Amino acid sequence: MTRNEGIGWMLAVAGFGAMAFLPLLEDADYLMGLALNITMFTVLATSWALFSGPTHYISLATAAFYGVGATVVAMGFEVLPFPVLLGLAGLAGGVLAALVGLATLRLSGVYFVIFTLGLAELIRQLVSWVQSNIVEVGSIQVFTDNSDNWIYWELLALAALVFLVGWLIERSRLGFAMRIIGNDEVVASHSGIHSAGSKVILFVISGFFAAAVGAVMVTKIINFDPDTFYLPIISFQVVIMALLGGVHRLWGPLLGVIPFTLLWEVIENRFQQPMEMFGVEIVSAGSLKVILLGVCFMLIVYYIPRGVVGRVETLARRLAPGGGASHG
Amino acid sequence: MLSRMTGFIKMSLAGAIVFALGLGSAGAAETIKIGAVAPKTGPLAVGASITHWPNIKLWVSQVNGRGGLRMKDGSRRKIQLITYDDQTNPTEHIKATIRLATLDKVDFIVAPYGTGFNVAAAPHFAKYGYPQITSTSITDKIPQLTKRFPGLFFTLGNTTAFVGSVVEILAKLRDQGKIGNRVAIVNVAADFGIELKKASIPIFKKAGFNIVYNKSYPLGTQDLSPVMRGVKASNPDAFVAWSYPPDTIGLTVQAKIQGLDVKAYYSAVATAFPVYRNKFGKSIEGVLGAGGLNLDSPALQTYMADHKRVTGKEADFWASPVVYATLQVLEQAIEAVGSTDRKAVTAYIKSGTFTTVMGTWKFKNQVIPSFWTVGQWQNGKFYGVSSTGMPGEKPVAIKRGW
Amino acid sequence: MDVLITGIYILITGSLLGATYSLIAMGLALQYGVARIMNLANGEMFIAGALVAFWVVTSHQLSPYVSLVFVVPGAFGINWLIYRYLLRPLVRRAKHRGQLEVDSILATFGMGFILVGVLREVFGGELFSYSYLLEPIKILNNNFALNRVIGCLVSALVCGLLYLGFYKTRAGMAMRAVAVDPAAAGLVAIDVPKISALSFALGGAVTAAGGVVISTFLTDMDPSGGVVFTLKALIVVIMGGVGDVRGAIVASFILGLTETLVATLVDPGFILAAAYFLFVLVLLFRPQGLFGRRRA
Amino acid sequence: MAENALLEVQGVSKHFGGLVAVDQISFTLRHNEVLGLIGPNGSGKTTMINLISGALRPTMGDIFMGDRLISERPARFIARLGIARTFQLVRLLPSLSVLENVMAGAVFGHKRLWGREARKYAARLLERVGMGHAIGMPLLALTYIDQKRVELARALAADPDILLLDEWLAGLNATELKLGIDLVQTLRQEGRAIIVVEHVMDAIRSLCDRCIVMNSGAMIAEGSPGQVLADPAVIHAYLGDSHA
Repeated sequence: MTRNEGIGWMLAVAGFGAMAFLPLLEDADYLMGLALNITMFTVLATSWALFSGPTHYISLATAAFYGVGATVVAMGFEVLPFPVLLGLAGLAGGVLAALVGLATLRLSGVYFVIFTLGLAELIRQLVSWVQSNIVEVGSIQVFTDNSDNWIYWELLALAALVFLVGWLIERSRLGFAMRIIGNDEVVASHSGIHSAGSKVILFVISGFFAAAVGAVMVTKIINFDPDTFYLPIISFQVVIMALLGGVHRLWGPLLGVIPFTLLWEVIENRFQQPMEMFGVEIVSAGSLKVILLGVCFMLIVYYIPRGVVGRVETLARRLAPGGGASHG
Repeated sequence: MLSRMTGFIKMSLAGAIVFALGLGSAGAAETIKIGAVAPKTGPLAVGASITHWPNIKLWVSQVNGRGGLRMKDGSRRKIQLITYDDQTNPTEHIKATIRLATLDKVDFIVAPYGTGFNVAAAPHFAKYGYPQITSTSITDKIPQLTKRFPGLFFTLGNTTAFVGSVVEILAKLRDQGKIGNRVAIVNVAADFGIELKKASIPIFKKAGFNIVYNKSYPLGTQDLSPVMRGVKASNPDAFVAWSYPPDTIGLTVQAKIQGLDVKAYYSAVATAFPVYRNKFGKSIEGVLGAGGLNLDSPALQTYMADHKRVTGKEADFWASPVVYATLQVLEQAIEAVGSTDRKAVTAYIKSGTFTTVMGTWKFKNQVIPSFWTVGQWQNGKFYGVSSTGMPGEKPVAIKRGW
Repeated sequence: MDVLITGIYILITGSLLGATYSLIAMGLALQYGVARIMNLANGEMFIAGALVAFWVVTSHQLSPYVSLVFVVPGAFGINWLIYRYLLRPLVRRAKHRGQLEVDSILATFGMGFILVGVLREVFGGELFSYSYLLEPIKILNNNFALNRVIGCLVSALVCGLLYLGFYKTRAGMAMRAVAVDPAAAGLVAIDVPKISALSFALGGAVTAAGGVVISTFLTDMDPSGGVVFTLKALIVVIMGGVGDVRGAIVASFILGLTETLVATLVDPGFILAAAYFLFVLVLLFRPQGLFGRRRA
Repeated sequence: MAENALLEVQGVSKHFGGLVAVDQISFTLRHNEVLGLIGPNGSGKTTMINLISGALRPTMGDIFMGDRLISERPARFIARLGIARTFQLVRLLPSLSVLENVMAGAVFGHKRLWGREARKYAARLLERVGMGHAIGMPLLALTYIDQKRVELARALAADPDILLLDEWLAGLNATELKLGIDLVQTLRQEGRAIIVVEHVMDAIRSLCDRCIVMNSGAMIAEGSPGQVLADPAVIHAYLGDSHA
């Protein structure tokens, strides 16, 4: 373990420790809500980047995985204990990812984007069809013993797990293979790497985590109904947060999740009440948030293609005499 | 020592965030803060913009026009309204509710729009002790929900009663020999549509109807022509659609195009919307739909006029006045208690009697037992034709073509 | 007899739908096939056209088709500006096609979101629906909506004009050359940046015109509902073969017919599933598209 | 003839649309042999290498490694069986270090080492190709020749039975060429079979046991370097081309 890694571990343990402590504070519900949101998106964005960082494929499937995870829990919470369901949900997300990956990951990135763009909507319609015609249940009320604090801790544990998995992948053959694929796919295949297979494995991992998050969140939201769980906006948020932070470092997405979540909070608070101008109501928070989402996408493309992390690294390199590359 | 430490940490964290976000607006001391979270964007925004938001606006402007809510000491406190857009996203909805309770520290919160969001918000209303007087929420799970959440109230009815009334009307028409025995059912594959369909099939069967068509379509289907063609091919005597706003309109479009000639045509949510009439004009004469009102009631007529004047929009002929009535309940309970003591207000709602635009309301096990179930377009107005004990039911007319 | 009538119904309804899809897909085919921009804001441009038509009908009581008079040049101008000032820099800096694809996907995605926000602000969150020629017309023992039939004819007209333009004019030939190989086109004195800008702008104009057409029979034009149309357009363009106008038209009809077939004979709940099924078939067996050449 | 064959190419053709890049080529590669693949530019040599390494699939014909049919298999499979290659235009992995570039071959190829073992092995191979000093250097600081050496080290790291060198000696100066030829010789002495695509006649003469001459996709001669280089058809092919 290098010195940098040691510092990284200490920071991570301290960070998670502090976060885990939060629910014990009294009257900290608002902070908790914010922390919950940040934790949730940290898991989603980090697991997204595990796949998209090295492969450069833009996955818009997060909402589909998230929804599948929630669906599994909603369908089974009366029969099976929650931990089992959590595993099943992750498994279901992984299987879905494997199917999608096998169909599309051999081909160029555009096909993959298009395929995942409508995936959440496709599955929403199929789940709705099953609900309407087979099980004949509209919305399901998922009442479990999962308390708010536990939900938060579960997400935090998932976040810890996603970082651990990411760290292990970086040090594994798979991580090494992904770096080679990212550089030159022809060389990769001539070195004996199964590049489509490696991509599918990573996609499965990201699908697993997104589904697990959905599984936890449905116990918080309680009312399960496909129309409010297969929400494409979740996919878009995740993409933007991950890219904003930077996907070539494990901790990059975190640097996107925190500012973005806080920025949305500011908009929520500042622009929620309709403002009148010339007697017409203008800019509600909802529209403003959508516009912000769009502006961030463009900002990333035009100004910060390597995210906040990229900026930080460039700055660090400029400041450090000698200008050696800093490998974290 | 530890608790002082945690207290310090908490204070500084909260302080930092409040500072960073520019929160903690200092409201005038003499107001009552009321929060509301509902969709302004997303799939449910259309319904909320017709049924939910205008009524909140109307109520707040009327109460403040009167000088505010009267307190025990005789003073009047105006309402400061704080609204959030949940974007039809339950995660955002919960976040906003918590923000209202903990940061904005509102005195009361208006119940959300839609059944699902009411369920999602219920634990959080309960946690902070807010009464939740729902208006746009229909479910058969009322007994379980009210038992679990003692501050949760229902006013718009339950699924079985809704479905029961429709079957009853059709059975009556059949028994009078006005329509035949063949009924075609479609439903939108979304929570409410599915629940209504599920409840309706056994009741239709029990009433001796022959279900000749029974299919669902996904929410957001743009072209319903294959559906309506299938319906027409099944040659029904009555048509029932457990539908939502956009598809209620889409189905009518196709019924006109395909020339679906049934003497009883029913569609659920949005049939009572003024926009439905505006789009189709006279041809919807005789269409049955969810809701309906006693339009002869003077209180309701005043409400309708005020709604138009203040919000610039027509109220819908079903849930709009119910939303308004729940706000009247809140208003009267606060004034009766004379303070913002949420426990006392909740207790008062449970036992008190309220004068609302929907008539006199008294909750029975947290539920208003009398409500409209079916309405019908007659002479450009949507009258109630069936209810659970509401006054002023009109007789059902036969639909004659489009 | 019933089977025959149903068959005719599926054929005509599918064709009506296909004609609509072909307009959106033609727009995207021009933008992606020629200008090399994978435009994910395509659906939003489409909805924008539909909402302008809605506004023209409801506030001025004019025919929706009147709005074409300013929707088409307006969309052309806006898209030209977008290409010139936002997308051209991306084309110029891209080292290879893959990078341009990722960049243009993200950038146009961002533009799509901005457009959604602006449309919501301008039009509000209400139900957008107006009635235009809502009358049945009887063709071969089946009823169809007159507004759809008219819409189909207008679509066919636009597609026909585009087809002629593409295959019979100098500019059209230049576009086809750029579609096949921008580098080689540049060598034979074709102004590739200009032709690309023209194609992108024209694509945007066609898409917005498609929005106007579909507004005449769409039940609800939700400002955030564009993504469904983007998806359909993408599937059609991929299925037809990138940069091939004929392929886009043929694929539109295949999609329209398949969807109608499934909705009529199987279940309306599987319309999107059917579209996806077609998409998967193309991906697995003919990724270069029906008319496309396999890229080495 | 086939008993001793390590690699057997049987009637292989490759068409690109109407263009026939490789036209019904058959030959064998024996154990411990250096086979020269020569011919004018555009004669299909690199395509032939691509067909063997699995970068392309033949339109017709079969390629066997031992008794195994490999022409239908993907490149990664062939790599793992023990065929490694270099590229005509060097392909290195720019964001990886010199050592990691070499490790790529060791980790995923025929040998499948990992961790410290792979690192040590890669370092030894770098020493072997004379690049021991460059382990810590950034890749972009290397000269073209050094990059070629790193690439060879990567191919060797897989410990292949068959090595495909696509103009690996091109562009070397006289001293470097001498070192390069010696290096290839020692590789053969280790028991590897090698196919070299070359233009450098000195190298062909001193290295190759046998040569195959291709022109316009077809094989026009086969034999010892001395034989084929004296063949009138071969001379015509080269001169004809150079005069064109």
